[in-house]
Amino acid sequence: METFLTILLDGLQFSSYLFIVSAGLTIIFGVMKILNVCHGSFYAWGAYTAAFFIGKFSDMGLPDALGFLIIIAAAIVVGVVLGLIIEQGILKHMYHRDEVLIVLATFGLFLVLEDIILIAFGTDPYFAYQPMALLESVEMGGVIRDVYGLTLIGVATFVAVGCWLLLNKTKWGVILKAVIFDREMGISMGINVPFVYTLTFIGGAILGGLGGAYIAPTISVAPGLGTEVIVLSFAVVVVGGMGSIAGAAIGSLIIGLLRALAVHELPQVELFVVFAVMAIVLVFRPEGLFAPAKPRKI
Amino acid sequence: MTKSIIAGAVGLAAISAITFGAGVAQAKDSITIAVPSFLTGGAAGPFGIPAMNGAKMVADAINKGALPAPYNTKGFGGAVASIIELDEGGGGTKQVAEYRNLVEKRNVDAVVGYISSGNCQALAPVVEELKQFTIFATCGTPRIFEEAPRKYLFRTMGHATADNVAAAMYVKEKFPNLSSYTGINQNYAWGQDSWRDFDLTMKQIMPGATASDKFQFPKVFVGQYGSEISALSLDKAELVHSSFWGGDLESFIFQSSARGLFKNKIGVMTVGGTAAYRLGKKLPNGLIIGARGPYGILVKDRDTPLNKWFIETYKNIYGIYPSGPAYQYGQAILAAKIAYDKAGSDATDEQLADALRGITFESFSTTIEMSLGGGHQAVTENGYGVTKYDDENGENVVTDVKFYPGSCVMPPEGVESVQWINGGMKGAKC
Amino acid sequence: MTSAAPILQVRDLLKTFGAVVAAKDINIDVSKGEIVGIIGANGAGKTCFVNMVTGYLAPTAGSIVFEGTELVGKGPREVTHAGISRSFQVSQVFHSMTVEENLRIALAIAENRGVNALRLMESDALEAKCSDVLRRYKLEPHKHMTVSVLSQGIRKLLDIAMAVVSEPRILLLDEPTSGISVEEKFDFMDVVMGALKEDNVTVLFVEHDMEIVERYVSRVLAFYQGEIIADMAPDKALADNKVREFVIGKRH
Amino acid sequence: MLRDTTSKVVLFGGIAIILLGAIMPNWIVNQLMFGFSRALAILGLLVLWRTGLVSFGHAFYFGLGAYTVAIVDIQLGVTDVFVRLFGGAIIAGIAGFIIGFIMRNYRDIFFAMLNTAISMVLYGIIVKTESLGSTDGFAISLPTIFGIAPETKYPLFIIITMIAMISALLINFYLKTTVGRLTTPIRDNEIRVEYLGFSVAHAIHLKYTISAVLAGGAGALMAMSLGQVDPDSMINWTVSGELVFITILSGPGNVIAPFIGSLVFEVLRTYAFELAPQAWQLIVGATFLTVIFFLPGGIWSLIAKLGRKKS
Repeated sequence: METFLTILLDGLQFSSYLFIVSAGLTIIFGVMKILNVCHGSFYAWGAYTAAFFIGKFSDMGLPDALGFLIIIAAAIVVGVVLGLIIEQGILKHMYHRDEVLIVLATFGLFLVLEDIILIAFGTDPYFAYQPMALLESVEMGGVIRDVYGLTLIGVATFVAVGCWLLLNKTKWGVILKAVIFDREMGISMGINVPFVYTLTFIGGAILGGLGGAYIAPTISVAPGLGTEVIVLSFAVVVVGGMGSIAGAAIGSLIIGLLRALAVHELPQVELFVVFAVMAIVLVFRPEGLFAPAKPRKI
Repeated sequence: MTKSIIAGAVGLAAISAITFGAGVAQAKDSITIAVPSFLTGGAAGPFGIPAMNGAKMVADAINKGALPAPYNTKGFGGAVASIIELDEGGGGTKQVAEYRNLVEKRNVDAVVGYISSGNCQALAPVVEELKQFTIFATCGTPRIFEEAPRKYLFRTMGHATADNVAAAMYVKEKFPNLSSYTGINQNYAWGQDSWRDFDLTMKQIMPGATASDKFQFPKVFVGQYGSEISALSLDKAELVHSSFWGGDLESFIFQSSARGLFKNKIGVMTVGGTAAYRLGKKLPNGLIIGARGPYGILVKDRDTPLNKWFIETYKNIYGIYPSGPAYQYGQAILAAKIAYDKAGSDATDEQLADALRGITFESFSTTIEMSLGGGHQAVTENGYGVTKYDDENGENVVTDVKFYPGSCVMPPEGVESVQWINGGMKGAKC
Repeated sequence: MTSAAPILQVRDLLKTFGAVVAAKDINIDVSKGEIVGIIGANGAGKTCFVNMVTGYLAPTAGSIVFEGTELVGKGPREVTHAGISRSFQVSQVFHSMTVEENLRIALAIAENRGVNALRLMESDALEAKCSDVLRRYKLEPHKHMTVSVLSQGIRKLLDIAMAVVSEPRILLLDEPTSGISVEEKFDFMDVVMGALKEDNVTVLFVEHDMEIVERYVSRVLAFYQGEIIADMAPDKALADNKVREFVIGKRH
Repeated sequence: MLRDTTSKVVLFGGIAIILLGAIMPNWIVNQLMFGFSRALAILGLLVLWRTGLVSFGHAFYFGLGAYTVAIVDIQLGVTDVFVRLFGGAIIAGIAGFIIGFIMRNYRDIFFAMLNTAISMVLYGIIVKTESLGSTDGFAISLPTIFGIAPETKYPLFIIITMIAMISALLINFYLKTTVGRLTTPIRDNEIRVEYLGFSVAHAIHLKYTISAVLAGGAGALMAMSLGQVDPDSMINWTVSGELVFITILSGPGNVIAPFIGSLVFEVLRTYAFELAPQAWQLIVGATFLTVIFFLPGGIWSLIAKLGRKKS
């Protein structure tokens, strides 16, 4: 029972992490049909910005609780600034080009942004442990857990519910769904598609930044942390179905829970879980578990 | 930030100057030494940069003749060395390609460096193929000199077997009644070799302690260990062994100390030394840490003139105490000087190799005997200590430091590490 | 005319999309050499019928036998191989290539089936055939122009020319004159029908324009709500009450 | 088959390079070997790209070829350069043929991403399996040629250049066959192609398999000229990205383009790394963006422009 609870919590915690980092990727893909490789850069920039200011504020003697504000602010600032620069400065001029070229452009941007991090923040890792230390830890199921890690589950739920409400209960959701289903139809309905694109990209970027900013207090924020995230979030999106939020949620849960189970019961296979799930889905349902509907084009 | 841009620009200019100058310098009043280290990626901050700093500091002092005796002669066999900084990131294959460029295009005189065991493993045959005098500074896999005899390749520090045999011995001394142990190591050669050597040694010297069957092998550079820490917490084992290093090590220490893992369990971190200066109060007390030999925090109080010079100069330039990698790169550069001094600045690669083969020399913190692998692999002492936060000075110290002589923790010439441990470590002189 | 053995036999064809019945009880025999006009209001099931015969849509039930071979279950490519070609209401051509390149690739595919597709495409024989088709369909003046800059009429000509290079025995034309101006339509149809007569192809074409139907077809099939309500000679059909009410109705 | 200008340039250019190789410094010979090896994979991607398909996962086949060489070397002790090369190409070809059944149903971004996904599965398996070398990979012994172990790299260089020449000539021929010409037509209008009587799925399957064989051969040659394989340099998604980048850099205009593009990339990376060891990714990334924006036809479009001016 103890083990079961621990596996469940570990799994949910890891799933939450996966969901937060992959939600932005799948939203951008769903609406804009762009596989945004520099999503990893949003994550890294979010983590660096948060860690940098949490450290600075702490040095200045300000209360550690401000850390949570910084995390949110870092995600928004990174998302808006980077998202706006990249979408308006680069991607906007490419929408008439091949989608794959856009992927390549985001890959180029990823490389550039990686090195700009090095130049801006240096190679020394940053530590922003204050928010995690503030929330201390509790014992659950015979295991001490940091409360901060558990709040991740809350953040993920918040993001998931927020996305659902946005898509299903607002006028914006109707517009988004129209554009997701068929861009041309959206244009013919009089939707300002370029504007929708800009907002979507910023929204996705904020989620990417949030992933990094929220994780920052638990890790050593060091160069290169964006590369790993792309692989993981991509795996989630492929399993769930590219462009589907529900898919990303289910994909995260499957991978997260299975991985936790493996770590506890059979650590030797832990490493294969993500890729085994991915391989099985690719063989039986190459479009993913929740592939969004596509319009007929003839 | 402006500073780093300026520094970058100056570095760029310097490197281009070196590059264009390299071809012309035939008279051998100057030599070029390529120093590869992690300049990008997660390993740069805790490992790559201190390593590079150590190398540059020592090379600079040698050029000026500023090292303490007996190394106070100017230059490398009289020649001034310029350092080419190289990034070690990108994987073994990329490093092989870069190494070929270094030797065949940029015509460097010596290559001194490398941190990753994977890179060293990939480069060893290429070093021999290109017949280039090369010193590996930090990488740990014992296989390099056990697989094949090397002629141009040297390593001036002990290998992973020493780290883990010494760790097991230290554990036996401190916790003779230990009943069980487990581990968390990265899933590649370094982590696998480390765990294997520790596990096998424990079976030999502490047969009463059993290994858990749920030891963890997460992927390198993942940085998230939530589930693993839970699993380790639930594991009944009393001790956790880890060879984590760099960013992974620091992330793991954060996450595990927030969850009180080391309140109930003994932690053994074979590369923990690099974190001691950097993490300050965030490092839990009572961790058993090593520094892959007598380096960094373990030798902070060694009072030899060479060690005092090293610590003081490093602290003056970089503002912090030198950690293990700084020592390891520094002593590898020192070894190059010794070889050049002996063979002359215009020596061939062969002559340089002859000069270094099998010698014994005093490095900054310890005595290095090039006595394994046909005189190419160093044997040094290896030690461990227990962390303690010193509130008075606001820094971490280690207590109960104990060193084991090299002949005690490394196999004798001609015996492979695993066989040696499994055979009951015959010939160990402790 | 109907005395010869039918080349195409359609029996009890049914197509439903959920609750919607797009085609029902369709029974037709077409003989070699016939020119059949298919008429009907929008949504009467004409294009659906063409799509089923050419393998683009699978019928829900029924059979389509062409020269003794069952076509149901075959895709567009197999139907083409069997000897049935089609043109499209909106011309389906390679818009970023020139007229000549379009024809060349169409000819090459028709000539080089299977492993032969790995032979060099260009040959003197291919060039000769290509200029012959260009001449017969009066496409010569446009041969070096990229399709996307050409008028709808030229594109339709090209569309039809590409459909016949595989030398089909039956050709289905889906609204050949749609998008073509009233002044040009007879010239256009004269070119097409003249060229097709040379090839001795059986033609079925969907048409809205009764003038065209009257002038070119030998037999009319009138569709209404997925069913055939009339199958007769054109003069009779155009006089038929049901046809006048449901097909031509308010148009005229 | 050898009558057109491209074939003649390939033939005489190749022979000239082989002869020059005898007197060129080693590092240039090395760069040519790396460049030509990689160019084979680019040649395959060019075949796909002309049809409007871009694979963001061809490091899968590249890595498969490279690891085949490593495994036959370590497990079976095979050193012969041709056995290794064809082994790598055939294994990759078989994998490409099987995976082609899935891939031929997808286009555009889905095609690109499914390939990435499949390459990541292989990457994940290799990284996590100790017996497959994990993240460290394997060192590969020097290849032999008909049982003779060459003293220098020159014989291997000759073989690589000749394989490159033969592949370029074969692909040049293929591009002029009927199925080889089904590039723009498939991009423009698949329905029409089907109604002309050609299976788009079969055409794409063939192209995909050709690209897999070439990428596998490229990986095998790369592994032999480097003497080392590891997953991060051979199979990771960044490698796939690099391959696509070189394809775009080269331009689809001609079978010679991939060879020029690969060499330019090799030189670019070498000098970026030399000049800015801490910011070489920035240089490469910025070049990516510049090419995408200002040179959409790749380097070949520049060459073609020069050619037009002269004539």
